[in-house]
Amino acid sequence: MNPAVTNPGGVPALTKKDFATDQEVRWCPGCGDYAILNAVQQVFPELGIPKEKFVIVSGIGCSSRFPYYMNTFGFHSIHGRAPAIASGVKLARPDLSVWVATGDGDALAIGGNHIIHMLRRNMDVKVLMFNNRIYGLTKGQYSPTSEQFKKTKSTPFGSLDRPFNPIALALGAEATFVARAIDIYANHLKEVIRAAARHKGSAFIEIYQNCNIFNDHAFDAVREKDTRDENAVTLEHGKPLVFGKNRDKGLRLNGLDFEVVDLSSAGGSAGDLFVHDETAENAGAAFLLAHLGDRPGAPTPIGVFRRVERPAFDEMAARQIREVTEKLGPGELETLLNSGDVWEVGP
Amino acid sequence: MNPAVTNPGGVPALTKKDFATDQEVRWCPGCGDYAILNAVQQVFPELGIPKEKFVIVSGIGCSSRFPYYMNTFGFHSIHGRAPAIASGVKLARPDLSVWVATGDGDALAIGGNHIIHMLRRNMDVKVLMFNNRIYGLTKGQYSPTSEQFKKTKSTPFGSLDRPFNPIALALGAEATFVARAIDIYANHLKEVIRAAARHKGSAFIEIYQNCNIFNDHAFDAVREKDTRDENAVTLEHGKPLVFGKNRDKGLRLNGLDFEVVDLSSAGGSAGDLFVHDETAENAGAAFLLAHLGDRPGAPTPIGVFRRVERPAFDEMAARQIREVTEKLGPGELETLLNSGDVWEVGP
Amino acid sequence: MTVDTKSTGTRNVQRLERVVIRFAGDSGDGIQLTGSQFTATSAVAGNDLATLPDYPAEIRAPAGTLPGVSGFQISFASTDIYTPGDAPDVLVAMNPAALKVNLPDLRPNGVLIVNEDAFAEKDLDKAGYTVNPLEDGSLDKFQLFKVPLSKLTRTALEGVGLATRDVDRSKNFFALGMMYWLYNRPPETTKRWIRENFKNNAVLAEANLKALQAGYSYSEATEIFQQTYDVPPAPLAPGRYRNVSGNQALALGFIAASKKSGLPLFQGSYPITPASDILHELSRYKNFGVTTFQAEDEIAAIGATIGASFAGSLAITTTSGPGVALKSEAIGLATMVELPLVICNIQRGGPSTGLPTKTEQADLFQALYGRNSEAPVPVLAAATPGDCFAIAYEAARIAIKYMTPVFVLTDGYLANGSEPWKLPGVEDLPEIPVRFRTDPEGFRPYQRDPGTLARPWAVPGTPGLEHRVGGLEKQDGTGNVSYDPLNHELMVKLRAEKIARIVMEVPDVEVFGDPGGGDLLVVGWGSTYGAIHGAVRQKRSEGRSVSHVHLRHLNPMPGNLGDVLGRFRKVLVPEMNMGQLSFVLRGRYLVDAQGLNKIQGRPFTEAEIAARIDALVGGKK
Amino acid sequence: MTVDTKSTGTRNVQRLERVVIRFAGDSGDGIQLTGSQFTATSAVAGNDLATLPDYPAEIRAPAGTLPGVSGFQISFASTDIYTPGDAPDVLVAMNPAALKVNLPDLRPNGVLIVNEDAFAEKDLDKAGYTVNPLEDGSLDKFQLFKVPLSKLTRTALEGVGLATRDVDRSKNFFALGMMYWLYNRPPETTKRWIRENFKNNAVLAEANLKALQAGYSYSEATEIFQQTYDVPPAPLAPGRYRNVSGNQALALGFIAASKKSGLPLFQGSYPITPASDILHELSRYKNFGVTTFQAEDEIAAIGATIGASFAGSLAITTTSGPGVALKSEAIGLATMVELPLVICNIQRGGPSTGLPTKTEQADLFQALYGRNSEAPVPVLAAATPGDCFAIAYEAARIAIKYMTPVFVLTDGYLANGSEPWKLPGVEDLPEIPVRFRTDPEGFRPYQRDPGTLARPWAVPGTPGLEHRVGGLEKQDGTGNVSYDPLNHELMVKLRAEKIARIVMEVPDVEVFGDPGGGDLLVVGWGSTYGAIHGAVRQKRSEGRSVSHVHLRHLNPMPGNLGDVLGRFRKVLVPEMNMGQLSFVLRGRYLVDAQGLNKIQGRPFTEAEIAARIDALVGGKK
Ligand SMILES: Cc1ncc(C[n+]2csc(CCOP(=O)(O)OP(=O)(O)O)c2C)c(N)n1
Ligand SMILES: Cc1ncc(C[n+]2csc(CCOP(=O)(O)OP(=O)(O)O)c2C)c(N)n1
Ligand code: SF4
Ligand code: SF4
Ligand SMILES: [Mg+2]
Ligand SMILES: [Mg+2]
Repeated sequence: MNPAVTNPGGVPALTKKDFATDQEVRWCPGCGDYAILNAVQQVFPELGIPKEKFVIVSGIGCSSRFPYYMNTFGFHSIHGRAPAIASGVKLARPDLSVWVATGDGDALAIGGNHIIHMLRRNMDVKVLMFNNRIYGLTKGQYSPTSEQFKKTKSTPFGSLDRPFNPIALALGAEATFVARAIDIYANHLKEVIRAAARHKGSAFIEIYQNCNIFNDHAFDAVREKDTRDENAVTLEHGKPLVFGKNRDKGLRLNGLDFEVVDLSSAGGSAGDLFVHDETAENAGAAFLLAHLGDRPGAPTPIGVFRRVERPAFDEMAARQIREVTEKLGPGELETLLNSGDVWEVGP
Repeated sequence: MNPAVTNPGGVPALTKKDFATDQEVRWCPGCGDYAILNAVQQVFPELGIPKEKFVIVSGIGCSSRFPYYMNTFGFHSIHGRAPAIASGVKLARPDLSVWVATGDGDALAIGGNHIIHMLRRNMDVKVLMFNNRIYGLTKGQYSPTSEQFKKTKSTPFGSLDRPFNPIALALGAEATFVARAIDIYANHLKEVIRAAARHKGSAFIEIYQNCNIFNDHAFDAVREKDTRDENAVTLEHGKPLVFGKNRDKGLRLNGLDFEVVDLSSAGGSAGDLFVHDETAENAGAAFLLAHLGDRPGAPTPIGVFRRVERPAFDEMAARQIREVTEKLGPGELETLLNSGDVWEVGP
Repeated sequence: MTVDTKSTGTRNVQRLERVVIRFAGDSGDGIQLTGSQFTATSAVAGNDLATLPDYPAEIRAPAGTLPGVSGFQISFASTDIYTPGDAPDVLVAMNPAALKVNLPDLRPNGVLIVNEDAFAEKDLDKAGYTVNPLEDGSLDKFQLFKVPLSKLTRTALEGVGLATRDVDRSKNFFALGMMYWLYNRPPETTKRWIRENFKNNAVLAEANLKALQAGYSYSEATEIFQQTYDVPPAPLAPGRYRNVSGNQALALGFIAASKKSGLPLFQGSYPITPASDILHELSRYKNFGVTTFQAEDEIAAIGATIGASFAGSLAITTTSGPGVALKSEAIGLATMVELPLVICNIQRGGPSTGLPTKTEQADLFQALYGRNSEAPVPVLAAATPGDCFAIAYEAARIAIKYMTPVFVLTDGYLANGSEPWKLPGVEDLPEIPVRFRTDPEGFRPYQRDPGTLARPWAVPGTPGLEHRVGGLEKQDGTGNVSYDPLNHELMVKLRAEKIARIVMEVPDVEVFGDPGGGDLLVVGWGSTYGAIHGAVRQKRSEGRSVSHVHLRHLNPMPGNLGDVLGRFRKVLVPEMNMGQLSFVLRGRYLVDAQGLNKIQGRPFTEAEIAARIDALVGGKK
Repeated sequence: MTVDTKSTGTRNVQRLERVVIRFAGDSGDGIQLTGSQFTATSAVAGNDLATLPDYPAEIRAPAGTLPGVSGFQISFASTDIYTPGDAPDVLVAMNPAALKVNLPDLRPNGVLIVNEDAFAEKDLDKAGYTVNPLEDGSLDKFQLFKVPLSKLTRTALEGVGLATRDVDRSKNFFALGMMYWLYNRPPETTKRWIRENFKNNAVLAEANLKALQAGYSYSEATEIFQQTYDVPPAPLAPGRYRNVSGNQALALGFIAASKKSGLPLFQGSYPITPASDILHELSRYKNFGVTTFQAEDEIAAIGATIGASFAGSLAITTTSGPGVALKSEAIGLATMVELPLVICNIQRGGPSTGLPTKTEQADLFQALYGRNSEAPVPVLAAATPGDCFAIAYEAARIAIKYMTPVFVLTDGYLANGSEPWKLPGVEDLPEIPVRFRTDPEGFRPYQRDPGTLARPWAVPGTPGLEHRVGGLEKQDGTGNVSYDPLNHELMVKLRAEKIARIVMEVPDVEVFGDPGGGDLLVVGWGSTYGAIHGAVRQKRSEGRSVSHVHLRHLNPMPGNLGDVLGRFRKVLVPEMNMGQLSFVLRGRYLVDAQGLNKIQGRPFTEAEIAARIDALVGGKK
């Protein structure tokens, strides 16, 4: 059961402060992680879930210190394995609200396999992936999301790996909820987190997060006030894709390619713009949008790319146990031990 | 360098027999693996690559016994790790033709992460993934490609996992060459293998392979003579998508959805059929095609979904070494040891 | 030991104390089935017994070849027995390859039954015979019975309505019928099994029933065997019995622990030979509230297990050596977060992929030391298939009581082998009290129980107990991250001390033989129990001063072990490895333990151990 | 040991034998940089030296807090020294937190230099001081120098054109300038470094140069120190020297092995503290033909390494304990396929994530035993930062000669610590002959060299040598898959024997002290070398019968070790773990080795070891 759904009321009203711990927050001053922490601490009290029902699991990395600062049950585990541990928690206790806090290295380098398997299973766990396109904690090596040819500690002559597109990867893994947000745009980030919490099943949120020590300015185009409106487009369910400081640009499909339409010019009409549908059965549009930002001139989408309903793994697992129990009757140890060919040896 | 390209001639003509080993082939009689072995043994001699330049790396599984039966250099490694080992071989010796033989479990369960990373890097390694939708060697547990609710040894009441779509996953991982073939359709399979060999960079081929012991009939719809023409559509570069026993059905795009057109009926016209372009920059069409088979009534595509040129990782790595060496001069050990603040202690 | 198996020339029933039979054939021949049916029947007949299945790594190696040979050995007796026997008294060989592979083990004058229909030239070829061994006199020293099994089965099944290929599949039941007749065993248990198992396929059921009966009748009618045998029931301790394999018993042990503790059972696993059957077994018991999770790999399997443990389940993960290697990092995490879970290693031949279907006990070092840094974990090992139940149960109990991961070691031989198992009374099983922390007052995640040093189990969902755990060093008491040097040393020592205190749960070793000491003490662990015990009994009966101690707890070891070792002039440690326990005993107790090491993927025979005992304390010359 | 550091009241230069300085401040204060500059200058001045950096696990813990404190200790001397020193003679504390963390270590009457500008109330608060320690008399037992470092630096940098925040960053150079004056060191080396390092930022270069000079001039002008010190050059063996850290030396060792063997170097790695710097270092040397591959995880890293080895590279993988745990399965594979590679474990505090930036040597068991089944691997351990070069080189040589994976153990202390290192002559390095098999005639993949038992290295691309390797058991000679029981035993023993023969490469241990035996032998391995050696020298100078043996080869161990151990009445094994080497010595040699175990994430001091020596063989009362 989704605790957000089954515990709608009766819970004492919580506030942001309830979710803060007594541990000093130990990220670098200026790190984008602070903003994310802030957003989560603001959203959690709204969800109508008792505090003790939250579990936050993380791996290793700057981002993975997240649980220490959230006054919920928390597990700062080992590098890359948070989705596996979270899956165990959720399977054992489907009534809990289980979250994973992870980084681009933790989730997509060492932990890539666990993430994609959790997503395809649709385990009801929410993933907050702090993407700073760098390994922060180990002091600045390139990550699987770093741009190609990046000079880092481990690649003084430039990296050679082509990066993952985390949204495309999640879609390729059949994820049912895929979204992107930006650390410092609190309202949008909170909206996305809320939507993930409401979603029944796996939710994957990529959060662009600035690491001002090892990869400063990585997201300036979409993160700085003066450039972001031109470079980012916010996906809104049921609405046409419009962006630009003056909301004067739109996106239209031409065959399988998106193209930018100048709404202010004569030829541009809002009528033929692409209308975003988070819930489309067909993940094709989401996949196309995922790659939109790769193309020069095209904006980077933020928001919910895909949100479709599928039975959650943990729910099905619990149901299977119920159904088999109903069918066969509750297991009796005595009977079980005595099953098969049993014989008696007399005294 | 791609050996297929750099060794165009001067190689003594090889035959299928040259690629057979003295080891008894130990798959179950009737196993689809035999057909794949046969196809590969037929294609390899054609490639103009000296026999000793082939390396086949595998993991563990029935499929992974493949190297034992190929008279090339071979490495039957550990479960899931073939892509990593193959990457090391290729990086160390870019002149070799490096192949991975793997199964759906080996490649997508334990080995999922290595596969997707190798694909995004575009390491020039070719992957033959024998997809029998089951764990064969361990005697019949469901795999990450098994259909949901499957009853197997480990899921007597039905599995709960939603399967991966291997083609979609590879596309989501930014693969540059993605294809699908069927074990027993030798000519098509060989064509696809040839195309993979010619491709410079990672190639991922999903091969539907019948495991007649633990998952017989899994692919009957597209594998049996009498049903396949209706259920499979062959992707041909630059050609419209047509299928059916009488080639009387076609596929047309309607927005982002494919729909089947009855070419024999009045309304059906071959003119507006979708024309397949393997080399489209935009992977959107390939992604849509990957999910085509999920929909009732729509055929399962086989052939090359995507084939785009990107620099191969191994090539770039070799070039980087060359370029840095040109720039800094070949490293001298004596100079290196003596670099930094060096001082002399007199006798 | 068999009393006398020689043919006397007249048909009669001879009473034997012990018989060893080996069925062998192609992996497609249903040998494992035949063997387990004979086992079930012998069990019901009240014999003590032990079995050893032996099958190839390939699913189906090419029919008729040597690598494709599958075997099943059973020893059954009217006395206590400890092993499936050394040399078989009877060999049933379904084809030339099976004959070739197994003949060297058959004892002189043993009974040899072959399917002569399978000795055509091409069959001989595949097995590498240049001349037909049935005809060249090379089998003269055995009691050879050439039976046209295929032909007889076909005749018997005429009209059943099966294709020849399918008819031929029933010939194992024909052979089984013959063996039942030979050993005066009623075929009823097997008939019941056939009816139950083929209930959805009436034709196959009928075919197999007919073949079984035909084999039985054929033996009676033709009087092919001039003598039949009877092995009376063994004087087993009174009680209810069933036959279990080690993997079954292990699964049952965990279900029992789950029931007794009141905790739901969670299994995170990834298939691997020879551990997969535990997953197969447990996945059938959903109505016991069991959650089985087939993960994407071994790391995810233990990851989910740790998560389930954190969330309050009785959580276990099952695998074999290569899987344990992958789990090592996570096991370290489990020692740091001090959560209860059980890691089962069904050992197999190594290193690396090694001999996946063969047995070995070479992962003791890995269990004890196979992690980074100081991460001690209790290690238990089962001695017999039935003992797997008790070990699983005990491991779960210790894990919960001490809040620690626990290792259980068994091996391929125990996992697939079986023995009659006296059913424990559910009420006799030790209690497994679980005390989840619920009181927020004064709660500190690493506050330890003064007796066990266990920290509290405070599961998510409990109001007021919100806390964080993780792999960084923890501050004593609070569990907060701490880089304090002295705290680190304290915590390393506390974790070690907690495991050391588990010695309180470990019974002192009991010496079989001379508790006061003597010439030689044979120390074993794991599946060597039967072979060592048999050999030591035999040598004692010959008057040797030799005793046996068998360890079920490898860490911590029994408190009196050092003392006991000191009482013997020599210490011998037979192991299916290069001397791992032996090294540990040397290191811990500075005792000059000697190893008897067999690394052949198959268990010791009693004779091998007996021979070494002779060499050490003088035997018959 | 310092001869005399007491202030005499008049300005003069006093000659000292040894000085220990610790720089401490916020992690943003450039402490590591300051320390390494002082180190470089002392090295060039010809001192022997040893360093110990100590930094927090967080990238930037909140400024001014205790967890954010970073430290760097250097000991430099005119004599041979072995450790960075026990108690510092001088402490430079940039803020209250640094003072609080480090003061307990400062020796009585030690020099204490503090930045008094950093002692405002909010700074004191963050460090948990309720009263200002600069004013409450609590520092009276030290020579306290309160310097307004921030203010002085700002004054000095007026007009350079930097924001205050950036100006403040230069205060470490001011402090460094003061220390250079105090120890009569020319600031030239550092000036050169600043110019080189900030060549793209003229403003910063000027600022730092000015700050350095200002600190120097300030000390001279104000005569704040009534005395300066001179530590003359140490009588190092003649030759060319440079200062290296362990990680640098390790990287150089592999490059040297690559050059000498003629094999391209391949490194497969995944970043992890404290091993990442090896990857950073090697990735700079592409013009040496080095391929560095940052893999997606540790398993892929060793996978690629095995692949590169198969393809004929000198292949290495570098990591720390948790990474080794993940590699264990693949290491087993490497032992089975018998390919040469080197696995470096830069050990850190554990278990699990443990204390990632702290040192420990608790992965010896893991290196020796941390795999499934019998998969023996040679294990080498470096004793000092400079020794990492020789160990890396030797590991590569053995790997190639014996066709085997080889473990190299160092630790965080060696990795980040540094010492003057005498440059080896390139021509003096032992040859590393490589004989790839090229002749197809009679080629068998597992045909062994009769001397070393190495199998041939037949790399892909060689015509006629096509063959298959893998993790299943191999047939002796042919390398074909074999399930034959006796072949398995043979192969297990051959693999073990091959590793055992590496003893031919291992020099006999040399006893420092009394080779003929005595009261006490202290046996060490790894980074404890300096502390043990210093303590043993000291105790010998006091007349104790104590000797030292240091193991660089942990498997196989030197051939004469058993003999040597037997010559001493007691054996003491100091280790930064719970007694791992100690246990191995007990198990192998049945010697009653005692442990001195420190598990605090930091190295032994000489005093700690000396104290235990006293306890065992009677010391000064
Ligand atoms: C098994 C293992 N390998 C490597 C490491 C070292 N390590 C810690 S965090 C990290 C990467 C962190 O990157 P990311 O997940 O992007 O987190 P960030 O610090 O950038 O938030 C690495 C490589 C480790 N702790 N454990
Ligand atoms: C580390 C490890 N875990 C598990 C196994 C057991 N195992 C061997 S093959 C296999 C799955 C094989 O499935 P697949 O890759 O689909 O190959 P198939 O046999 O179907 O061709 C498993 C789980 C192993 N050998 N090693
Ligand atoms: S290193 Fe980067 S990601 Fe890590 S805390 Fe500092 S700013 Fe944040
Ligand atoms: S089990 Fe299946 S996949 Fe394996 S060899 Fe047999 S038929 Fe082929
Ligand atoms: Mg990151
Ligand atoms: Mg498969």
